[in-house]
Amino acid sequence: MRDLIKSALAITWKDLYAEWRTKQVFSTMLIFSGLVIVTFSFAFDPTNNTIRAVIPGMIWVITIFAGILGLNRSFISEQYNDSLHGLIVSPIDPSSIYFGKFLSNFIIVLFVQMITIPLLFILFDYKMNGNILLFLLVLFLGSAGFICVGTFLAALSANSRSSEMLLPIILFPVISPIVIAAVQSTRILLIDVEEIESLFSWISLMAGYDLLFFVFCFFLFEFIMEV
Amino acid sequence: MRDLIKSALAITWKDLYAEWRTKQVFSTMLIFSGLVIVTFSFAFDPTNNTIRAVIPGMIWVITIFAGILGLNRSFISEQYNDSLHGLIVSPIDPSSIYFGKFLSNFIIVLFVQMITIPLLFILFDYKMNGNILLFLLVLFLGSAGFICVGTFLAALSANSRSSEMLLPIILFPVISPIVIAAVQSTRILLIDVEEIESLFSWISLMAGYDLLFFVFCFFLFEFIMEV
Amino acid sequence: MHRSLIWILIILMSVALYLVFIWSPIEKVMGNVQKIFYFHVGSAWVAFLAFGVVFVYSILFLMKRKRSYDMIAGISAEIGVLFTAIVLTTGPIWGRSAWNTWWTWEPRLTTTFILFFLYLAYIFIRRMDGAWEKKARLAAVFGIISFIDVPIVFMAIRWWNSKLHPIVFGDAPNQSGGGIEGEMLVTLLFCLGVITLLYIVLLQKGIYIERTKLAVENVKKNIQEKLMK
Amino acid sequence: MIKTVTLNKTIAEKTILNDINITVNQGETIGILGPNGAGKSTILKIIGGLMKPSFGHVMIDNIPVKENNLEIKKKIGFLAHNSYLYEHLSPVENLTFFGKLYQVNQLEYKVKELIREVGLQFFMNEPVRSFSRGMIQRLAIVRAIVHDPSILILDEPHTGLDQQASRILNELILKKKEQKTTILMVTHDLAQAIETCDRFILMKKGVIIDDFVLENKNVHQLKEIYLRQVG
Amino acid sequence: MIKTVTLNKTIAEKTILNDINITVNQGETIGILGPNGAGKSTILKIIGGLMKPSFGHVMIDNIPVKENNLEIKKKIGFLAHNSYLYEHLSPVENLTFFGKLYQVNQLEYKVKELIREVGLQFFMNEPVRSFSRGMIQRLAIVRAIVHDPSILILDEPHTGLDQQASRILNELILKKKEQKTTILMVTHDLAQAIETCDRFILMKKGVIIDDFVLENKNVHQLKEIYLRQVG
Ligand code: HEM
Ligand SMILES: Nc1ncnc2c1ncn2[C@@H]1O[C@H](COP(=O)(O)OP(=O)(O)OP(=O)(O)O)[C@@H](O)[C@H]1O
Ligand SMILES: Nc1ncnc2c1ncn2[C@@H]1O[C@H](COP(=O)(O)OP(=O)(O)OP(=O)(O)O)[C@@H](O)[C@H]1O
Ligand SMILES: [Mg+2]
Ligand SMILES: [Mg+2]
Repeated sequence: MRDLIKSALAITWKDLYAEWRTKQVFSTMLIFSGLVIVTFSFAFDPTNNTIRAVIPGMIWVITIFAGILGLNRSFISEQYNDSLHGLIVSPIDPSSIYFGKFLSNFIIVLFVQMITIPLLFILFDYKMNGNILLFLLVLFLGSAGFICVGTFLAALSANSRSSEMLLPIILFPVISPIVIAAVQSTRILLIDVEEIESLFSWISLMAGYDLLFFVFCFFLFEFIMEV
Repeated sequence: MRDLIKSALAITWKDLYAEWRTKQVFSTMLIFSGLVIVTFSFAFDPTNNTIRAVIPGMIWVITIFAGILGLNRSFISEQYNDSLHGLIVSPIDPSSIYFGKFLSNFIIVLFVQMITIPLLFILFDYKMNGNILLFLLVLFLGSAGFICVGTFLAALSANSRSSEMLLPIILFPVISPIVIAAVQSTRILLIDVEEIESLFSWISLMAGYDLLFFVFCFFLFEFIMEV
Repeated sequence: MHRSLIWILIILMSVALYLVFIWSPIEKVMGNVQKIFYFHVGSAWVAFLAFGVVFVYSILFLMKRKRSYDMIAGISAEIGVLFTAIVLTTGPIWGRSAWNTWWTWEPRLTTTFILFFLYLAYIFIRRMDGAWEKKARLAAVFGIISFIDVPIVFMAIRWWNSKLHPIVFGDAPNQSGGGIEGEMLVTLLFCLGVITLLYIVLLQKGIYIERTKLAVENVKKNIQEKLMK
Repeated sequence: MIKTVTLNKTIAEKTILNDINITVNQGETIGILGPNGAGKSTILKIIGGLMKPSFGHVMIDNIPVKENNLEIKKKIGFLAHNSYLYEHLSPVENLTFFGKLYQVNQLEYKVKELIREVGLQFFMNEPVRSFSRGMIQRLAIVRAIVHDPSILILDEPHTGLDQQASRILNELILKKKEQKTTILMVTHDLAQAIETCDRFILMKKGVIIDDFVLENKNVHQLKEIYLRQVG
Repeated sequence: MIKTVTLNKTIAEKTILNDINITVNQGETIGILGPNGAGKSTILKIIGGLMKPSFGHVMIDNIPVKENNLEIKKKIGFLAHNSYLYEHLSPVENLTFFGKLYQVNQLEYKVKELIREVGLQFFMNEPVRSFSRGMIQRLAIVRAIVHDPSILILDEPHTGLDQQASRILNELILKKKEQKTTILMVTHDLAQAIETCDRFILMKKGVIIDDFVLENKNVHQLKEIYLRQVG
């Protein structure tokens, strides 16, 4: 177990170090989020009054679309020179690859959210007045679930030649429960505060999803890395 | 000029033939569109009455997001074994690469639209009653502009190691005029038929954009293919 | 030359600040917030200018392939993005008091936002991996294409009949142009001059830094090559 | 000790390996020879743990390699056709990363030493992206041996190496051989093969057609045997 | 005829080529030798039109290759480190596609003939994706010659080829030589180089250090010269 964490951290460290030097994934995700916001704003006429209602949806649509870019990269970068094979032949538990990649992706996504969400609030002129701690919890749980499944499926799709195309189509259906739960709890927190009592069931749904999928992915990962 | 078209068609043929055998890009784009529709229907509560208002936006959001998958693939597939270099050293005009790729991408996108748009209408229970020919014209002009710029920028971003990340962030801002124009004209045709007189200025904007960018891209492409 | 420019700039800037905050009249409706107007408009103009420079030098680069052209284009784009960012922050600050909202999706604002992203994308292309010739060439191509948005931003309020964003210069479709007092106009023009000068100084500084970086790189490689022999 | 027991491999209904039985004793240096498409790389991949046989199994040190056995993986050093290197990282960073995964001691010192050994000391901190083919191959070789494996699997290791680097590689193999490392090498270059290997396995169309020891280092004799058998 | 005039190349402030002047007459077969990272591939890329020199220029048939000259490109056949093949297409489809770009006559017949020549006839309609390294290299070679170029640029063409394929390749080169094709070949395998080349260019650290003709086909002499000059 200690070895597992050690090699996981070595992988996380390698990824974050490369990212720190170039800041490529991070800045791309950031700009992409901005662009998705703009694109949506002209696709869906935001001067409309009902616009506040779409903010919870936007938060998660942005996270997912920008997140997919990062998830893709995370394993595509292991494809040049077949370096993923280098990880496979090395004496580490396959799950540590999963855990390492999960951590680096999760950290990057959290950083991106720290910037995009305030920006979204400003651009759509929304004043936060719900419970901020709960809101952070929801973000944390939702993103964790998304990245947990996302990392797993990114590894799966990395086996295909056209992985950057495959990932979104296998990812969307699987994450739909967590997306629904995340959007609903965000909606309750940001807009329909009166429904607060149903919030907890959504949150526990998310926590359950996270736990379930993390354990699942952690143990099933071995089969993905098998050759 | 005849040689240019001949080699362009050889490239289009190769791409469409590979696509015909695997149907990979086509089916991925299709499924992805379906998933985007579903995701949006969670995020934006489709039981809402105002939902008809988002249909024009949806048509174009789907086209763009699915289109990006295809555009990316179109040049990433030339990166394995450096086969793009094979095209560069061969005695063909660089613009014929552009033209060939433009054609194959455009054809695929039109096919995808032929399925997704009726599907969208069915799922959102919308009955088309505008002028169908004009609608097709708008689709044609909008997609042509999008693919015209998209093919060009996909070739540009293919120079980068992480092209699948670079493409969306350089593409979105450049295509924003055509997206706005396309969404607006679609909206007028499908929903606000009373504003029909302003339709023609949007359509001529699109035609102008298409023409301008096609000529620009066609002649600037040589600089992109330079080594 | 550079030094003296900086001094001139500092002096002119203080004059400009004096003109803005003390000499020029306070606007009746909006009050003191309106002072931001001078910076807002100034930055916008300089951003346009900077992108114009990118455009021109991109074309020049594609024709002549001189590294200095590419350098100027790159630095100018960075300065342009900086000033666009200023427009995008001063605008909302002003908008907060004028329109009682930070942001609305109005043509001028939207197109400016897109302009910002366009040149961010330009900078991204420059930061791609690979040899500078390649990056310079691709960036130049993109610099030419993306300039198309600049006239669109400028014309946005004129074409789309905006109700919110005011027009001062030129003919407006419904408002008459020139709703500005003489003293304000003088201050504005002066500010424009000063900010343009600021742009020139920044550009020079940027080129200087870039050159130094190159020189350092050169020395490093030379030492390495000597070691290998 | 490596032993393959009736290895068979079929991909997409095509037989690639057919009843491969090899026994390699510790400290042996074996050259696997054969025409293109014979299945040489496939055998190495199976032994290295990069591919599963369709039938049969591999025993390493008398343990059947079935599950993902970390102890055995640690013993193997694998150099494949691809380099497994990260292009945006420098040689030092690459080796340090792989060294960490293999839990190598005194990593920092060792990495520098290895890089020096293959003559890349002046490129130590440059990203691998800009390397020439031979430079990448040099680095790929040290990547495979960073953890002092007791079994070394080399797939055409001389590819792209210049004279000097080939010599370095041969010396390295001989040094490893003295340390009782088991070495399996695929190559098409008979002259290089004879320099280091004592025993040769000839393959053709997925089957082993010969397996002989040749200690006299006579390349002509090897060539003759090869041509006679493979034609 | 190929002539390079004070070719210089710097990438990222690093000098890779330094004043390269080579004159190659029509029908000559030249081997370019030198250690890893000497800049051999870079020269070939510049002549082949895959890279621009930072300074200096290349003349082919007395025309300076500046613009994108289709006539000259048609004359050149270029085999680089990578195969340029499309993985999801079969050999026939790959060659047909490139043949179309080069406007080859009687394409269908020719493609089959070439594939047969390098012994891939049984894999004619399988996607290249599943090929072994040597099979890919065989196909890459015929890709480069599908249009009967009068200038042939080969970067380590023997890589991964087995004995038989190397022989086929050498014969092919000799045949082309008889047809007065100009051939430039980079290789590290002196034995193969001597089989086909008459003139050798030695490079080191981006400069040419020797340029000599050796007609006696004596590999030991070549090796001696190489080692003396390059060390
Ligand atoms: C919120 C974001 C805003 C953005 C992105 C923005 C953007 C711009 C840009 C790009 C220009 C220069 C173009 C030109 O001169 O034609 C400009 C000019 C100007 N802006 Fe803004 N603006 C914003 C908010 C505001 C607000 C709130 C006001 C005042 C109510 C304002 C008043 C002006 C005026 C008076 C000019 C000079 C206009 C002219 O004659 O064209 N802007 N703005
Ligand atoms: N994924 C695959 N699908 C189908 N066939 C495959 C696949 N991988 C390998 N093959 C086939 O298996 C055979 C053996 O391949 P292998 O790579 O082991 O050859 P090799 O002996 O290493 O040849 P070389 O000397 O050219 O490297 C080849 O005929 C190849 O076509
Ligand atoms: N894109 C690049 N950026 C920086 N340096 C580069 C780049 N490409 C090549 N080089 C450097 O140029 C030098 C020559 O490279 P080249 O590929 O021409 O060598 P080579 O003689 O073909 O070597 P080999 O025998 O190993 O193939 C090397 O030192 C390499 O590091
Ligand atoms: Mg092999
Ligand atoms: Mg080389």
